Amino acid sequence: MNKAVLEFSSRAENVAFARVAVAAFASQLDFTLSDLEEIKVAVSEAVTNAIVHGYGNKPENMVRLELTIQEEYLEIKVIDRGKGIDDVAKALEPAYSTDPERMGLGFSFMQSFMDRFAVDSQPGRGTRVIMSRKAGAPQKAAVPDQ
Amino acid sequence: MNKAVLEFSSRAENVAFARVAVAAFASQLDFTLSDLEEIKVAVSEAVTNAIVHGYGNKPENMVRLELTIQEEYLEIKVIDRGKGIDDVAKALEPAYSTDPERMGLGFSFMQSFMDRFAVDSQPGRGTRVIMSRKAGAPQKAAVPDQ
Amino acid sequence: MNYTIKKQGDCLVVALSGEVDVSVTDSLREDVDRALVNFGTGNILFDLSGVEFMDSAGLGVILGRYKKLRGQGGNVYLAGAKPQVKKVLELSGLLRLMEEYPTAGDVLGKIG
Amino acid sequence: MNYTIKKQGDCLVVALSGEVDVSVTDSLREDVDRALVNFGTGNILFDLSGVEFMDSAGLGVILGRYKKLRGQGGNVYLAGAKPQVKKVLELSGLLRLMEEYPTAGDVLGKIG
Ligand SMILES: Nc1ncnc2c1ncn2[C@@H]1O[C@H](COP(=O)(O)OP(=O)(O)O)[C@@H](O)[C@H]1O
Ligand SMILES: Nc1ncnc2c1ncn2[C@@H]1O[C@H](COP(=O)(O)OP(=O)(O)O)[C@@H](O)[C@H]1O
Repeated sequence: MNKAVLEFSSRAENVAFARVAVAAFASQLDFTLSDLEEIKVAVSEAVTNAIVHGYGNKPENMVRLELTIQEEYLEIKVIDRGKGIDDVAKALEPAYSTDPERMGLGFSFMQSFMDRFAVDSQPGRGTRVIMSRKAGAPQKAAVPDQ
Repeated sequence: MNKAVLEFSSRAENVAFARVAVAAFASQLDFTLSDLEEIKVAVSEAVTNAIVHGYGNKPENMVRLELTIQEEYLEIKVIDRGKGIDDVAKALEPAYSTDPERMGLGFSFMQSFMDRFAVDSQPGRGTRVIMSRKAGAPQKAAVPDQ
Repeated sequence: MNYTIKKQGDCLVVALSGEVDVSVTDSLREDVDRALVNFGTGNILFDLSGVEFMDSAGLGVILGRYKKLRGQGGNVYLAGAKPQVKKVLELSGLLRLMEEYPTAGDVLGKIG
Repeated sequence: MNYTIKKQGDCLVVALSGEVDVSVTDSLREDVDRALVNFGTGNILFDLSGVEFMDSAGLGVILGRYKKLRGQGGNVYLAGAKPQVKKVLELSGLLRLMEEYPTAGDVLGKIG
């Protein structure tokens, strides 16, 4: 088993840092370049949500990523201690967003690009997204079934 | 100010992960590609030391990196809770190594490639290497003066 | 991430390159909207040939401009997306709203 | 990181590529030492043209082979180092011990 934890300021410029770091860690498994691109999108969405929604773009908070490689599986947890989600089922609906300039597709992309996906959120306490992907596994259907 | 913390298992395959992650974080400053290559060498040496010397290659321990960007400075702390260094002055001598297959140049490279460098170690408790580099600063002399 | 915005015919050509994520979308959105006003054009062509990464924040800028221009009778075209970018364009449904071409030249040839 | 080891004339050609750090040096050292015995050669040429990164762990493998072969009257040659690799070779002092050439062909032409 191989573990890594990343914690970083909730600044938009760290979204790219998180993507690159996760891809570098993930590349210890037998992922294709196309797999790594998909994992980067999922990470980008989850980390952006923590910064934008969880912390309302305030830069002095910390976003935490916990990465685990076990056998052929990469597990990624994205954790914030921000405002949390009142209605998780509603938040998971494709095209639902509380921000008019956003697509409401972040959670859909995470579900499309990862094999397993779960959200655990408590209003006022924060949000934890847990996703995992098997190296070499076929991509799931393009339309998320949540 | 921008902060990031990385913690990962003391496994040799994570040295590359640490290099890539630090370079991705550092690239927010105005470093040249050649600067980033030098920073990667310094990180590689410090993290390798933590794994090889600090933890005696046992994979179940954690290496910690603390990264800070403040104005034009990148600061990197590499921390292990391993066996520590009995005689730091001796360890810093170029070509001194306690391992016959190694060069004894790790600390020299860190000093050559970074602007500031310090080691803080307690036998039995661990080692902390603190180094920083200014973006755009000229490289120091090739021969370390420690 | 870099971008250039220029006018060709009645089209604003927005050429993006690098990684399009939340760190650039605010300034991109503002600059495109300001250029639409300044140049008084009715269409936008997003040239994506230099884009290495795009997530839903980038798609949001494109969709936002599309909604705005359609309300005024204009249109948004996409060109040059690499496979990884095409994947998120498809998955998002944007390709059901907008036409996507292999190169920016194809679009300008068609609407020019 | 990948490497290939083959014999050309009285020289073991070790072609390295990618990133040479502590994650590969143990197996590299063992494979080179085994090949020295199996092929019965007296010299090594490290072809570094494919190396993108090398730290002191990689340099240690080169220096270790140099010490071993010099004791037996053999030699170690280096070829094709990129600027970032050349920098650590220089700084380490290895270039004061060993000859470095632009390409592997230059070395084989000279000693072959
Ligand atoms: N980490 C989070 N903290 C608080 N709210 C969140 C978080 N992540 C998602 N949400 C809520 O869930 C909604 C849907 O998220 P998502 O599908 O990623 O779409 P988008 O980010 O485009 O709005 C968001 O609009 C937001 O209200
Ligand atoms: N993190 C550490 N924990 C314990 N000992 C260390 C650590 N880092 C360095 N040392 C000691 O200092 C010596 C010199 O280190 P260095 O200059 O990096 O050379 P090398 O790693 O090639 O031996 C090492 O051989 C080791 O004895």
